[in-house]
Amino acid sequence: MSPDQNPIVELVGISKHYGATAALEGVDFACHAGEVHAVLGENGAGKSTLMKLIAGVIQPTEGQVRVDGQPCTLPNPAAAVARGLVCMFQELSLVPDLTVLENLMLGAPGTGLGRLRRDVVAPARAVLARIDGGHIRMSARVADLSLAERQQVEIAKAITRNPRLLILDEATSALNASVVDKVFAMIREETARGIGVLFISHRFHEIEALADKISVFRNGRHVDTFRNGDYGYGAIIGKMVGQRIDDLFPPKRSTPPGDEVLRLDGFGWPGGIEDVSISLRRGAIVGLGGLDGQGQSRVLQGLFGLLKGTAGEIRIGGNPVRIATPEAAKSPELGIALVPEDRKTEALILDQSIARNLELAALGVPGVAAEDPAIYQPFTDALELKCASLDQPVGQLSGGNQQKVALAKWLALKPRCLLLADPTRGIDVKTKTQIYRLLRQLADQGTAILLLSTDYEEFIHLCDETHIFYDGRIVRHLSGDDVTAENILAATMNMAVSEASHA
Amino acid sequence: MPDFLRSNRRETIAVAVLVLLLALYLGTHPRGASTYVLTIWGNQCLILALAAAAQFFAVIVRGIDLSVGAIMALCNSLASHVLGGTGIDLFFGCLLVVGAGLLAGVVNGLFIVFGRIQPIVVTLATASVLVGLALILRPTPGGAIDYDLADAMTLDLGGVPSSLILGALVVVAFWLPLRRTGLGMGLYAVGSSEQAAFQSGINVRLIRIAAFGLAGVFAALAGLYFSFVTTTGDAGIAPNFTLNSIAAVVLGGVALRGGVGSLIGAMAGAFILKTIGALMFFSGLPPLAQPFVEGLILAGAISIGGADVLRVRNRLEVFGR
Amino acid sequence: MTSLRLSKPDTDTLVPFIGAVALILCGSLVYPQFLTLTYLGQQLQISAFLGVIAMGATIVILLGHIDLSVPWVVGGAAIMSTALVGSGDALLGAIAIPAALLFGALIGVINGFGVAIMRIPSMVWTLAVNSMLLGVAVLNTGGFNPKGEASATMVWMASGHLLGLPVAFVLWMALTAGLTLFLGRSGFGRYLAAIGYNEKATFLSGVGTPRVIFTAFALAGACSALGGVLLAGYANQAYQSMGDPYLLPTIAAVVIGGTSILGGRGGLAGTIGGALFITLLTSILSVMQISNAWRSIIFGLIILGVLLFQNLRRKAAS
Amino acid sequence: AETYRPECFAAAPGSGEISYEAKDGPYKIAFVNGFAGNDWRIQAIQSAKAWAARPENAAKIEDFKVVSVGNDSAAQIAAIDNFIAAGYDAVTFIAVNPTAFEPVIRRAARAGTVLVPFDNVLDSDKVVMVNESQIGLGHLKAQTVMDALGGKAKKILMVNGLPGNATDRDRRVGMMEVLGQVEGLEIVEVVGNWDTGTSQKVVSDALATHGQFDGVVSQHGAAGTINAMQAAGHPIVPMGVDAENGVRMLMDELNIPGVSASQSPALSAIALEAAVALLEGHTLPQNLALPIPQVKAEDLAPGVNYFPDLPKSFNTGTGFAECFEPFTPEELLGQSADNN
Ligand SMILES: Nc1ncnc2c1ncn2[C@@H]1O[C@H](COP(=O)(O)OP(=O)(O)OP(=O)(O)O)[C@@H](O)[C@H]1O
Ligand SMILES: Nc1ncnc2c1ncn2[C@@H]1O[C@H](COP(=O)(O)OP(=O)(O)OP(=O)(O)O)[C@@H](O)[C@H]1O
Ligand SMILES: [Mg+2]
Ligand SMILES: [Mg+2]
Repeated sequence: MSPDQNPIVELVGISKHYGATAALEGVDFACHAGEVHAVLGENGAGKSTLMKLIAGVIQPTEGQVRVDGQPCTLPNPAAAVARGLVCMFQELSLVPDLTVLENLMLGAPGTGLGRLRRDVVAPARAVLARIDGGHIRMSARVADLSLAERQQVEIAKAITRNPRLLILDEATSALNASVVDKVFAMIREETARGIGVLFISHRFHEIEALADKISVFRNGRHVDTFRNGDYGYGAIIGKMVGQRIDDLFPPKRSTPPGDEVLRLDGFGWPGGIEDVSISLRRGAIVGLGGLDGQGQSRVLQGLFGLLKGTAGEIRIGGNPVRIATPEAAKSPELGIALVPEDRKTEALILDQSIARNLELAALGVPGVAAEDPAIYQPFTDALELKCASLDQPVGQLSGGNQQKVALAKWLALKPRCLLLADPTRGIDVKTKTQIYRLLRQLADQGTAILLLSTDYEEFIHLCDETHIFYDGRIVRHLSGDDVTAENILAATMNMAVSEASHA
Repeated sequence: MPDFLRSNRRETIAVAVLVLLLALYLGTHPRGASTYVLTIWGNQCLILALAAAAQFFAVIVRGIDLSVGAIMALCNSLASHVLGGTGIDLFFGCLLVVGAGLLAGVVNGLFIVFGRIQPIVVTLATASVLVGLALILRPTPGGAIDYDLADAMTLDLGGVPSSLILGALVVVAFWLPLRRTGLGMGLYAVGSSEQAAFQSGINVRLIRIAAFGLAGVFAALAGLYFSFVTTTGDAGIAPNFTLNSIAAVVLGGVALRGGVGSLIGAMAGAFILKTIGALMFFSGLPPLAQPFVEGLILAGAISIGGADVLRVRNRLEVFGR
Repeated sequence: MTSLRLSKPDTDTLVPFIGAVALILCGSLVYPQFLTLTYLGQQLQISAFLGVIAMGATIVILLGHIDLSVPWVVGGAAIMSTALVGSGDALLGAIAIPAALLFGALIGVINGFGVAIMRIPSMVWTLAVNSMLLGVAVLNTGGFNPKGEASATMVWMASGHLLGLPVAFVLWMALTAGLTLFLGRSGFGRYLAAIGYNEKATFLSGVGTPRVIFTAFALAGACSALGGVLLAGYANQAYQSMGDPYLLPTIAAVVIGGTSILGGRGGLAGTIGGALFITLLTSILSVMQISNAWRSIIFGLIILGVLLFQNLRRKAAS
Repeated sequence: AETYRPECFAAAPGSGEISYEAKDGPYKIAFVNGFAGNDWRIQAIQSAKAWAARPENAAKIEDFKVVSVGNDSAAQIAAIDNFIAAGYDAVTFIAVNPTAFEPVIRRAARAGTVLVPFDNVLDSDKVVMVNESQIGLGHLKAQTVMDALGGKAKKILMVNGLPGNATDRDRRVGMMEVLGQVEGLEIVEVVGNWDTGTSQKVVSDALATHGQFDGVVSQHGAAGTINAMQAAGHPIVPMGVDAENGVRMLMDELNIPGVSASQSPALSAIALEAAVALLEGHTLPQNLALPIPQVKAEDLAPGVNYFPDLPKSFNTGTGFAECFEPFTPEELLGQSADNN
């Protein structure tokens, strides 16, 4: 099929206002069959809002939506799905307490309130198998899956709904590079069969690899649409953020790290991690890598007092300590802070205002004026938090801006040791550079940082050293020139070890 | 089947506790296990089981229904007026009673969905209205239910108590098929994550109204069965059943935060609760000590379901369970 | 960059106050006596009993929980305080009130244990605690029950007047003010709301959430117990099940006062209005001499009406 | 020993008679109570236990069980059925719902179990029922008050009990029999739910809005009624009140004219007495009307018909002299919980 026939969906003069906030303003936009159309924009640019409009989740304040050239309203997601507009949301649409199977059957086209059909299972299995999700059992409860597994299921669910237009709103943000490749291969096949794809990601290399066409949004306005390759990286970033960004990463530190702040010796936890030893020095940024669920996040949880019955020893400033609760962890004696992975349920209180969220961790900590906005301002400014006012509920912020609040809330405590679980997931390029600078700056000021990431670039360009996890153990410790993409990927698959044993 | 046991763990515990308590009850009963004893036991258990079923439908969509007892009272009072006739009259009488429950439940649902008021508060208020209506129908206890119908419903069929047959019927003919429909799954989805359910294309409003409608229907059935057991109408029965129905669903492993549990568990919870009470009959405990021991066993039974939090090794796992 | 401000007080809070005034004005068309100081003073006094209990309930509801052990904490505290006074021992008599409050707080701790540690839904755990308390009270009357009597202090607290205002009302206001101050100053109030919205995120913010839950239930228990002491002073005696009529009205008062039953949003100020409104509504319906059935129906409808009004207004505002 | 005293079993007007075939003792008897959480019910349980503990009764009883089933008539039916199933000779009970027992009576008759409902009795003529006349109780209070007022009054306050309850209905009927005859009388009714605190609140409201009354008739919870009147500075007027210890203390202390009368919890013991008499083959009136234990205000005497050393919620009606030596407070309260 040729891309220049009638668009599947066309938006004409669309605006979406939330009170005084204009999430979208006078947007004209179209997407066609047979092509991957990427949507770029910084956090809060209105990308998710656009997708929600097309998916029938929200209604435009102004303007017209046309499907196959016909003006129509999409009052709810069911109506959108009935027209072949299927969305994978940034906030996943899987029901946590139901099994994978039940989620696949739920709301499948043509089901209604009547009998559920199991004929979605076979195609879904096939999709899962293709994207490294073959191990996910149909009878597993979604709540027990990792974020990455959930994204895989979500992809399978979307594809089995026979979309004509498939919308992926940061649908691969928690997936590893190798899985992402497989997802892309599949998406390519789908477009070859004539479906359209709308794709949002903050990972530029993903856009580059996948998109046929790119649209850039800024502050709720549609800035430009062009074919992939028409402009270089710098120019696109320029369109996106209105300025040039030359270096994503700040220069690495020149001075050697200082005294040991934190030391893990033979750290273990039944069924999760085993014999993990890590040393963290003042001013160092240490990466924790590996496939999803290999124990990296358990280490962070253990350090933050969330695990019971851990083995081994934790030393802070040389003294053995027992960290029983997050409350103890954040106390000035220990000075540990954790920015958790799941901002919606773990990091933030969505119904409360930004101000209240910022204060929550600092309240009651001796020597911190929690209720003084000035202590957060350097961080919210540095991260360019985009909000109507600090009284705005956090839930109303765009995904990336929520993440900024989650970061600022802990940074203001000036922790001695900062534990970060994938802090740049869903963050736009510009903000990413700012986060990287901020982290480097904190490290230079003496904070020790443990950074869990799914983006290996961060290990290469930001971290001083990196531990790669596999099956609950550290299989590789990389530092200096060893930190290369190949080494990281190999260690991630535990290749080095298996090759060694074959030899 | 590790996944089956895992996702039905709480129901399994509930059934195990029930079997234990029943064994204890039959063991202390001078007459022992017999159709007669099981019939008596089943009758009073089924009333609460139906009330618990009503509560289940409210709870599964992350609601709570404080009008369960009030709907029962209304339906019981209504039944005592319309179930005195014969044959076809009785049939339509039952239909009318169930219809009244459905109506009450749907009204609850409409207030919740369109009035945007929390279920617990809506039903707190409608309960007051419904009890008022029941009092208009039955200012003092009275009226009569057709004895033949009542006997058919409360005695036994070939040695098997009618109550247990009816309870099994609810499960086999209604619940198990319902679980395989979009409605049944939608109930869980809405209760577990409204957002996800909505984005999956589910009509959240309709499901929620349907849930409270079903709650109304089952409360009506509970009121109806209460009428068969007591053969009379009484507007004053409300307070007793509402809170007990909540305790029952929790005992049966239904999570009050919605989306988790099954009707079977809820009904088993009701049987547990009533069996605890029945244990007192021949326990030989001093009469004034009985209420305390009853409360103690109740607290114990509830704690069993919660005891596995003590085994949780990741502190985050205790939240939202 | 906008600066931090305290968020504006919720206008929901005003609704029950306006409702209460409207009730009196409408009622006074039939009974002009409603506008007398006697009647109004009496309503302030009586709503203080509900108000003190509802004050504790508000704290627990803010937390996203509910306390169904109110009836027998009220009853138990009343029985305990009168029993201590009635023992005739001056020392026991003197500690009657603190002992009752301590009893309430202790039950609160038990409630908190089930909720915070055992993670049992408060709605059932506190119900079970309530039935155990009933059991203990029943068991206790089986033995020698000392003659019960309210002390002069208790009677004064419940029925006395201070500067023309009922002492009970003054006490209620003072406690609400004190508690509000405590909630605001200590950060405890913040934690309550945060837990009410999202306990996991609060815990991960390094808040000792179990401690907050324990404290909240203990405070609520003490408030219920104080309610029991006041009621014993008012009736000049204690009796079994004297707390029963307070459970549902308490919840209604809190909710009418603008506190979300799901936790997080709301506060003590609204509960004052809620308690006044519920007390007045009950009283006016009682005086109006309508049949019970209709009283119950009208009560339910008015509550529904107020809630509908509040919610639809809130929707329109957003 | 012979404990049967015919004078105990006075028939209500128009009552028939009932007898069963005599059985040899000792008997298995059960008392199935409803709700246990109020003072009256607890005292009823204590009275039953005290009766069974007296040697002359203990000798006739092989097994005596007391259970409380809560406010659930279905559970009460189940409990009674259980005792029938277990071969008990007699079951006494306070009906949660007095109209719900027709089928149970049939089953009991088939099994040869004697049922003796008391207090909240049934609408039935097939079993012996033990009660005071509720209509008579209402009548007595209203009549005493009207007599004290010389038959003339403008405004009377009536404090009713629990709505929807047959006992409340009957007592009110009894009061209205008297008050309805009084010409030009305004009757202000409030609902006190048989609860002291509730009575106190509603009476306070009634006083504030209706001013003074010439007399007051109050069901259970009259201590609250009197407190409210005291607080409002209401003058002492004739009252018909219940028989809680605290009420009698107030009545005596304040010199309130009128009568204190109430349902006695010791009815539970009379029901047992009747059950044994029936099992021994005696013929009893179907509808037993126990004399209403009453004390005129002028006859109140501490230590005799009220007890300053006992809890105010203690019920002074500790027995019926016609039937057996009334229980002493010590016998009731000392009745420890663990000598089943
Ligand atoms: N419910 C809402 N109420 C108020 N404002 C909202 C609401 N939802 C979104 N917004 C605002 O609309 C704007 C666009 O948000 P949107 O979620 O579309 O951003 P986005 O481009 O997807 O950003 P991100 O990359 O961070 O996900 C933001 O400023 C956001 O704060
Ligand atoms: N994010 C969401 N999650 C779950 N359900 C949603 C969501 N957004 C909307 N809905 C559902 O979509 C429907 C419409 O919601 P919306 O808030 O737009 O209603 P509305 O048109 O403002 O309501 P009303 O008709 O009462 O004025 C409701 O069933 C609502 O529950
Ligand atoms: Mg977005
Ligand atoms: Mg985003």
